[in-house]
Amino acid sequence: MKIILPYFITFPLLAAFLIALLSRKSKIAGELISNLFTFGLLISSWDLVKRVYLYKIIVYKIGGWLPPAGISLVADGFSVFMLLIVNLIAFLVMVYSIRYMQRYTDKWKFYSLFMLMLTGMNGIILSGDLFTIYVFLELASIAGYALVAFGIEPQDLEASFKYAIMGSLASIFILLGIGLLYSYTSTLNLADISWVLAEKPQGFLIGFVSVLFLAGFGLKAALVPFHAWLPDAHSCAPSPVSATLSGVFIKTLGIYALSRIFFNVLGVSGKVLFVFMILGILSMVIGALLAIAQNDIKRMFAYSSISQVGYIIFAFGLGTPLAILGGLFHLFNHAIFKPLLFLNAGSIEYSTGNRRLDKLGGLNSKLPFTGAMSLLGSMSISGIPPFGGFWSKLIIIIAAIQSGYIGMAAVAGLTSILTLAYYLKFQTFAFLGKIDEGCKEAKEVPLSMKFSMLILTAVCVFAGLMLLPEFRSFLQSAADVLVSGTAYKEAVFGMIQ
Amino acid sequence: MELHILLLFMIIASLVAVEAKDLISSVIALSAVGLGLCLSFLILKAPNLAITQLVVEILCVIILIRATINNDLPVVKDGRWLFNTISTFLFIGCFLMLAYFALKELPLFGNPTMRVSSEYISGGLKKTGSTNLVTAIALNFRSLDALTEAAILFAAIIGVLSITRRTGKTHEE
Amino acid sequence: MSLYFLCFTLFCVGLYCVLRKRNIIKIIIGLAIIEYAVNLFLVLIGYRTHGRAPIFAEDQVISNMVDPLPQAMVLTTIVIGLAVIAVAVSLAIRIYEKYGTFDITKIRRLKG
Amino acid sequence: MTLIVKTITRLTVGLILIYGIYIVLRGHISPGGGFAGGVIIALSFIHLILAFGKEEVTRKIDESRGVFFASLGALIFLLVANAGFKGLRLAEHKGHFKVFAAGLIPLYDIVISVLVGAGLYVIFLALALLLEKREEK
Repeated sequence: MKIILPYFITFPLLAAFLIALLSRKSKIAGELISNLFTFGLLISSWDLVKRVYLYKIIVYKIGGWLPPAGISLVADGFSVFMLLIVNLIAFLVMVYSIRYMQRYTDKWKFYSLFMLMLTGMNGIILSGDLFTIYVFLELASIAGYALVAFGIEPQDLEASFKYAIMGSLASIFILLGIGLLYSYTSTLNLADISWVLAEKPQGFLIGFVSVLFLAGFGLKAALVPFHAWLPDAHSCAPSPVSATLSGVFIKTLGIYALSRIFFNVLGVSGKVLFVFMILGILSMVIGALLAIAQNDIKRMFAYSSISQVGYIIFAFGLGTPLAILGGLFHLFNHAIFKPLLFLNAGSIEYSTGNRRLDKLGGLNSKLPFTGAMSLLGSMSISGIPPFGGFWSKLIIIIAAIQSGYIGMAAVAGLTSILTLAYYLKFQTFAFLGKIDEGCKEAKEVPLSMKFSMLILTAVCVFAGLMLLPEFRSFLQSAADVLVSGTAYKEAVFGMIQ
Repeated sequence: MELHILLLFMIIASLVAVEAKDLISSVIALSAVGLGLCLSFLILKAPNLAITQLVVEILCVIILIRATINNDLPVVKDGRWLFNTISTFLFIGCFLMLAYFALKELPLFGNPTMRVSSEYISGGLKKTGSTNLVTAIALNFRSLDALTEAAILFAAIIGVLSITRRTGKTHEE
Repeated sequence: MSLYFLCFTLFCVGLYCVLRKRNIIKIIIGLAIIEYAVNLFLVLIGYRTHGRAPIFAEDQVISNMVDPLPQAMVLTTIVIGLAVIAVAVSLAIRIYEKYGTFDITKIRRLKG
Repeated sequence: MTLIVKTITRLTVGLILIYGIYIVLRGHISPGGGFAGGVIIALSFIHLILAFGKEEVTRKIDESRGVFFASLGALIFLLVANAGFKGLRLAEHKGHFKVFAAGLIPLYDIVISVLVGAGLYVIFLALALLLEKREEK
């Protein structure tokens, strides 16, 4: 029963090494292996969701060593929630890249790096050890730096360099925090750290470590004072990579790691929650304001990511069970519609060779399928009623009002209107109106690219159903982990003994 | 005491590396910092790390010198130079002050708590058979870290290869 | 305590270099200095006064070893530092090839 | 490079290589291990490139063969590690100070050294090729 946990790490690694090994022999090894393995991972993560539903929490001891000495992998409601999203997006993106990546040289390097990045994300999600989280974080980041520069245009290199410097700085802050925490508690296991901290007084040191973690993971999640790298990196990367980076990468490296450490290990105090809330509001508003002025489609989506991540962090900062549920639901929704929109942008670029709004127009006649998909995606992200995006934003706003932050709830509502405004701008300039001279020869995209967009749109349209009592347990069990706070340690140790 | 002298030497060498006017000197000053680090690992009873640090240092310096040879270093100052420098110093000052108060709460230097590590020391040889405890921990107790470390190196190899490709796309738009 | 503080000072020298220098290679050098400082810090917190290296010897019982766990961690972080520097240097060389300069203020095609 | 450099390189390169292998094989007994030894092995090849120029060396081991060795090393490492995760034990309790002791650790060290040696050689080769291309312009 526990045996499938390490496969989420070793399988993508195996795929990455095999692709590199077979690259000299076969031309299609990259596409074939990566699609097969990501599909297998998707199936097994669905299987894991069902198992965790039965057993609540699953712990795997690597090498059979008991946790404080050895490393343990932990799968609880929150982990499998993230794991399913990450592997779903990875599979769909891989299907999309079969045709999209044909314009690039040396595709096997792309597939190999992508699988390494996936390993990093899966590892962060499953790891129950602080230092292992750091190592997987570096794996994902280094693969990410190389993937952003995959097109090796001058802008790509510049964006990648900026990202590499900022990202390494963030990792080093995290490592420094881990060092301080290790010296204080003399253990690295998350649950064990939580035990030791419960017995020791919470002094100034924990505050300093919190600041370091907040800066490090905040940089990875692109919260507003630390957001400068995101628009460049996410707009310059090839579209499948942007979809992964924006859809799941910043959430795994930033939000998941941040909330796991703060909620389950260090324990949240009122001060930390207040900082979360302020960072969330700032990201929300500034991201949306900057997005309106953009002319490049992918840059607009990248700023929009900052704004939507702000919603999630704001909801976590409210700290009530309802708010956390809303935040996780918004995380789910954003992980679905942002990859969808980036894949749409990729399709537009694939057909017209252009992604500047002033050079596009009237694409609805040439790309009817992409147009319809992006319309649904834009409606969901800007909170039009029947879609998932509306419900998650509504829950967050209701939770804010319940907690007495009426002003902030109003700001969140107004930001949603701003979001509507810039997605209207995107729709009008790209798909409606008179057809531009440059897009006369545009053709509809191939079937494999349509397939990914279709699946994402379907999930996006029916996401609202997740709130129904029958399907709610998936979301609820993830929220319960965060709400239960430092009871995480009892759950993990109860499972070990 | 010798550690204090070594650390002061490293700080001075790193200041030289930061402020040197041409790149070759600053790379060489960096290698001096690395050598100081290697010596302090030896004094701190970490011979494993001293060897690794020494060879990695050699490789880094070779790569950096190959990269910087025949290249110029422009010294530019713009209008906001003073403002930026002052704000950076303020930030670093705040950071150091906070760090000073935080470091006071750590166990004193030379007295680690060793809650988990005592387990490795008492049972490590019997359980893993490795005389070198650092290797035992890195490759047996925490072998997932070693696997990820290998994956990171692999990612760096593929990453460098993909960045150094001649052309990125097969045909130009 | 004073050693910890000196180590943090080294960290800050590197931080200053990354934040304030314009030359790409200098920024990479700053990153390397920061890596060194953090590695040293990790080993410092594991040091035990009059401790022995964590390697057993034949016909001797050694009980006062220094903490081996931070050393195992640093073994990993040294590799990570090397990987980051290799990727950053290759990016820097490519940027020099495309833009003809190492000056970060002149490398500005991305705006807005 | 000059004749002096080439002659001395010829004499020392073998010694460096053997020292690297020594460090790899004694990783569980004395300081050292797969990573440090692998870097030394890579450095011995880099030494050859620096002295003789890349044409001489890349005739024997070119970039794609380096990638092949690196991925082979990584793949075997993954398989060994997977066995280790499941708790495979190989006579850890006997012969503590011998080369072939300590269960899987010597095996780990050897495959890591293949990965690191081949990988760092490839990284250096890629960067050196890039620089030479630039100097030609």
